Amino acid sequence: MMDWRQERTAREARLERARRCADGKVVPAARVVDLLEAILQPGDRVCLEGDNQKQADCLARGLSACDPARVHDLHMVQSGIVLPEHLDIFEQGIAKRLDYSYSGPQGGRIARMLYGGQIELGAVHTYLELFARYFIDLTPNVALIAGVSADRDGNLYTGPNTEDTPTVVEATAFKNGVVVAQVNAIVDRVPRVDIPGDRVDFVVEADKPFYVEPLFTRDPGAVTETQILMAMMAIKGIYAEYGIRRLNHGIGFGTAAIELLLPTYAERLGLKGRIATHWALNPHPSLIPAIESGWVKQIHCFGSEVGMDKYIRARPDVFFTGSDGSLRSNRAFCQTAGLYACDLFIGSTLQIDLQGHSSTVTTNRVAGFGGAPNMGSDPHGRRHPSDTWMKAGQEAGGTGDPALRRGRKLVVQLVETFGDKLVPAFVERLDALELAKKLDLELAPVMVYADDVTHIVTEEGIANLLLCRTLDEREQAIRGVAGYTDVGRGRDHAEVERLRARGIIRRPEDLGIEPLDADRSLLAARSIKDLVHWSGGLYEPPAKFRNW
Amino acid sequence: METLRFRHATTRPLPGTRPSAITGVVASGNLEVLLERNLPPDACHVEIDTAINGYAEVWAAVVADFVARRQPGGLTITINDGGARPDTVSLRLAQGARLMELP
Amino acid sequence: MPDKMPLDTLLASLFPAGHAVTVADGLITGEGPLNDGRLAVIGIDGDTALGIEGACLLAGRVLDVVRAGGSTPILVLVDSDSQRMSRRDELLGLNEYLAHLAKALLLADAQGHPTIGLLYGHSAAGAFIATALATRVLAALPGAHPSVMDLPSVARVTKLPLEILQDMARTTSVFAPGLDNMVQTGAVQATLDPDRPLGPQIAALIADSPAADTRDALGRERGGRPLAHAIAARVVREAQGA
Amino acid sequence: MDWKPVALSASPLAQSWYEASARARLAGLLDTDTFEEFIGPEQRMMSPHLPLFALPRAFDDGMIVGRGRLDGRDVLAAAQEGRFMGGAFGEIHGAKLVGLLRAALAVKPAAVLILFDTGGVRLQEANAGETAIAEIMRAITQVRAAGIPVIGLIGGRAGCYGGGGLIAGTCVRLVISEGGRLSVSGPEVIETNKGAEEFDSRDRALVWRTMGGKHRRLLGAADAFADDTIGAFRAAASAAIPAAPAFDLETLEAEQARLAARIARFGDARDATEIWSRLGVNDPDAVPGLTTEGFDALLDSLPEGSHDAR
Repeated sequence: MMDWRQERTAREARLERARRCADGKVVPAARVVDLLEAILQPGDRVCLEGDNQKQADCLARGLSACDPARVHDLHMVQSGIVLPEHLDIFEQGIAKRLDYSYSGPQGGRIARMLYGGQIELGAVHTYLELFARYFIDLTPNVALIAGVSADRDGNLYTGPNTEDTPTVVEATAFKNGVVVAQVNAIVDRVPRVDIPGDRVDFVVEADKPFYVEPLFTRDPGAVTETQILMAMMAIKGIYAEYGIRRLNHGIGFGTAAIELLLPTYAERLGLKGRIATHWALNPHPSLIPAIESGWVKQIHCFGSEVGMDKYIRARPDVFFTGSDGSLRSNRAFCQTAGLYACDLFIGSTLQIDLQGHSSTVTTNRVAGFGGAPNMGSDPHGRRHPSDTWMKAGQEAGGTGDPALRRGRKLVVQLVETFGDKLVPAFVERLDALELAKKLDLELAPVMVYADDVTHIVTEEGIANLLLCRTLDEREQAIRGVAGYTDVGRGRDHAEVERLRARGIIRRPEDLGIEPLDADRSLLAARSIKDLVHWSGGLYEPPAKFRNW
Repeated sequence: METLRFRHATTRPLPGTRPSAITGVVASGNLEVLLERNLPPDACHVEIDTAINGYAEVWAAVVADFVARRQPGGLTITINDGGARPDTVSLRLAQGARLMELP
Repeated sequence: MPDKMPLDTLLASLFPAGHAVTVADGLITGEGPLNDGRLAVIGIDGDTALGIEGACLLAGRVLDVVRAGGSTPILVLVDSDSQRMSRRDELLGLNEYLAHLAKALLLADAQGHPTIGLLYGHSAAGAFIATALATRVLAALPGAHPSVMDLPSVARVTKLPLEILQDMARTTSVFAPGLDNMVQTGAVQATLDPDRPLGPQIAALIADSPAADTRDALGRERGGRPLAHAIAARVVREAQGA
Repeated sequence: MDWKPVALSASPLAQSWYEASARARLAGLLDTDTFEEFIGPEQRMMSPHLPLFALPRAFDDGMIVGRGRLDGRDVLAAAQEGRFMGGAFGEIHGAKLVGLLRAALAVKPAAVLILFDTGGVRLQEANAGETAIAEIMRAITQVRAAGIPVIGLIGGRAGCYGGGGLIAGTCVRLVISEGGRLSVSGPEVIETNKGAEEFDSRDRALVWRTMGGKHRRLLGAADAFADDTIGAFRAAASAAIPAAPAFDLETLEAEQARLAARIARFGDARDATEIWSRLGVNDPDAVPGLTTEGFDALLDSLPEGSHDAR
């Protein structure tokens, strides 16, 4: 006789063990370790919610305080490796195997631990990819999540940083898993229900509010003339050229410069309403001047940003907000939106090779991927046309009946030819390959593959890779914008001039841009305080960005 | 510290009559460029004091491109460099040439 | 390095017939006889840091002398730390207090009260500028050790190894701490003889002191500041259209 | 594609003072094309000391001095470049300002303007820098005694620290912007010497509340508050020239009274907001967020006006 309810029975046993720590669903912070030791079994797949921003830090501290004799060999399946505790548990023997997406803040340590064999690595994913596997072969047994508040029935209010929570809960709660939420407060009535209570088994009132990192705040004071020049080229040579309305931006200073040039430079070019109207984007403070100037129709967000809550509440026509007035973000939906409904992704990178593969990996850090590879890839499942998509598809060539040709998503790499300390961004061979060898990875961690990249923008010019017809042309197009790096100086000058004549390489002067006009006075805001003034005082930057 | 000197021939003098100009600031990642109109119209000399050793080839390429593009005949260009990236150097040289061309 | 002369010994040598100089909280105030007249004394003793209260009090004493008229010289005795480094002092505007003390001394000198600094111990940074360096003529006793910053701190800021800095300090006076180096830059005009009575030496300094600021000229002569005097003179010439 | 013509060059007067170079500040501050530099960069009077430390030199040693006109009045002006060696005083840097002040006694300009942007003494030339600061302060009092106002402008990246703060305190009038900082010991220096409990130098709000332009203006440590534009500094500097108080016993006795009263009144205050509150500011916590217009209105509403006691 088959037992079709083994998982369900196991879940009930876990809940039964855990109930002694709880008053109904509510667990005091002091009993977190007891709770986790009661729920967890060796070898469990566990999602310890570590998002891009929001961190279930109280539960993370609890997990790392568990007795490794009772809780061990866990398989962690979570998007972010952000807090020290996320790695401590591997050193302690509590966790053993890891599948994840992003490890920016812990990039150095995770590389050392991978190298030292302390972590058994499944794979480094993109966000959507990991979320997808939650529903196929990496379904969590236990989810440890974070929210702002909950009622005694477990109805959960995530606040503006909803992020990954609905996806994690969906996969866990509906497949016999146990969901534990930490909240900043237990309340009689939550402002809105982001996660219905019947999906949440236990609620822990955390000892302190969960930690959120202001990841998307770029101080306009640090935007350089070179970044402004590149932003001018991107606006004139790509946004205007292709009429890009639907887009996603990376988080670097280059894209911040574009955002800050919309109400000034782009406005003077007469582009308002013709570009940059619909966004998949975190609420970047540097977009405030463009929003206030009427450029932006709407923005869907992966997560929120520290200090933007009041501003977002006051702009419901632009942002997705709940009945309570605050932002509703959702990483999985926004990633999907960025993948399928945006015509352009533009972001920075650290290294580009001669084919156009790009990577943010250095030999000593494993930063993971996050969402950029989803944004920065051409979705083969796309079927709806747009002028931008069709034009790019046309440039990419192809034969046969035009009605059978695909369009192309524009994937733009914005990169200064030299980084800090005169480190060249263009290389013959990616450091990612060294890292893969060193860590014995099957796949080198490539952020954007060469066949997805359509344009490279440097201070020397724009290379349109869609128009390249041979691998050699492609290499010379890349060398032709690689400036004075070894790669750039290794160019075939005659070939580069031929590519320029064909519009494959475009210099600032070809675009009617005088590099000497690239001046900080073009920025709609030159400081964080300017952003506050643009927002009418609604934007409240965190202390590290204030001098007042 | 390293001192580099380059001598180039140009096909024409840089337009304008200003005797000298200065642009930029000596700081980390930045440089100052002093331009003086004191050579025969078909010559351009460039002298660089740089804080970072070992980039002579890059400097040679940057200076050669600038001379080819702007034809700064008649100029002595003296640079104090605080470790600027090549694109910053190009930008300052272009800024300097434009200042010298102002009426 | 010779030991620094204790304040009591110094005052005894300066005023063999007795004096009315007292020290409270490290601040020196009072006066004593000099030649046929009086010598007003202010200063800092015991490696004390100069904060807002101290600067305010000393400045008040200097202005008292000016208000009283006449030509009583003012002696500024200095064995101080740097300015007092605290949040409170800066909150309340330490820069104004130190500048005010310096201005009071400069006003006094301009109004006929010759000011003489006598460095007999340590001094540094803002405290040094506001006191000893704000006088018409600055003398020192052997054992004095002024410094802008000690070498370990210089090493930290310049990121140069301490041993290299110590080597450089032996040949280059322009950055290294110590009395000899401040003499060479011209900041300290004279070194007094501790074995002879100080009164006549101070009186001689007053008699010989130049009305103009000759410190940069001294720096050139002594080699500690090879260019300052010529640069300043050149600016003056160019400003006059030469 | 048919591009609209784009006029990109912003007016020099609209440029940020904080971001502008020393040369750009001078060019915009003075009447157009009136600035004439003394010992210009082509004379290459560079530090003889920095090469010992393998440090790059600047043609002007970070100090630009010369003459020009401000609203038609002849002035002498000096500007520090805060990005070169933190605007610090070295031998040549300092000597140029000493010379300018001595020149003022000879050419009798309507004012001497000092555009501060300095961390204090250049450690590599510490003794020369320290002595130059003393010479500058002495020369300023002589220029002031001759009836020529010496006016300081503070709003640069490096702030006005160390000996620069003492020189500023010697000027007859000070103009400061919100970004300007005026102090002797810098936050890092205090933290290094006394610990982060005494001063957390990374707490930017604390730094500006303690040393920044608004606090200095409210305290009377600066006389005018300017927006962070070259145009605003120009207007404030021009307005400061007439009616500057003399350098005499009366002025210094007034300053003595002013500074003594400050200790009596605020000596026990823990934070700038306490001082502002005692000054009659209703909502001290809102002060840092105020726009220039809001701050000007606040200044107008306070019982204490400006003073002639510096």
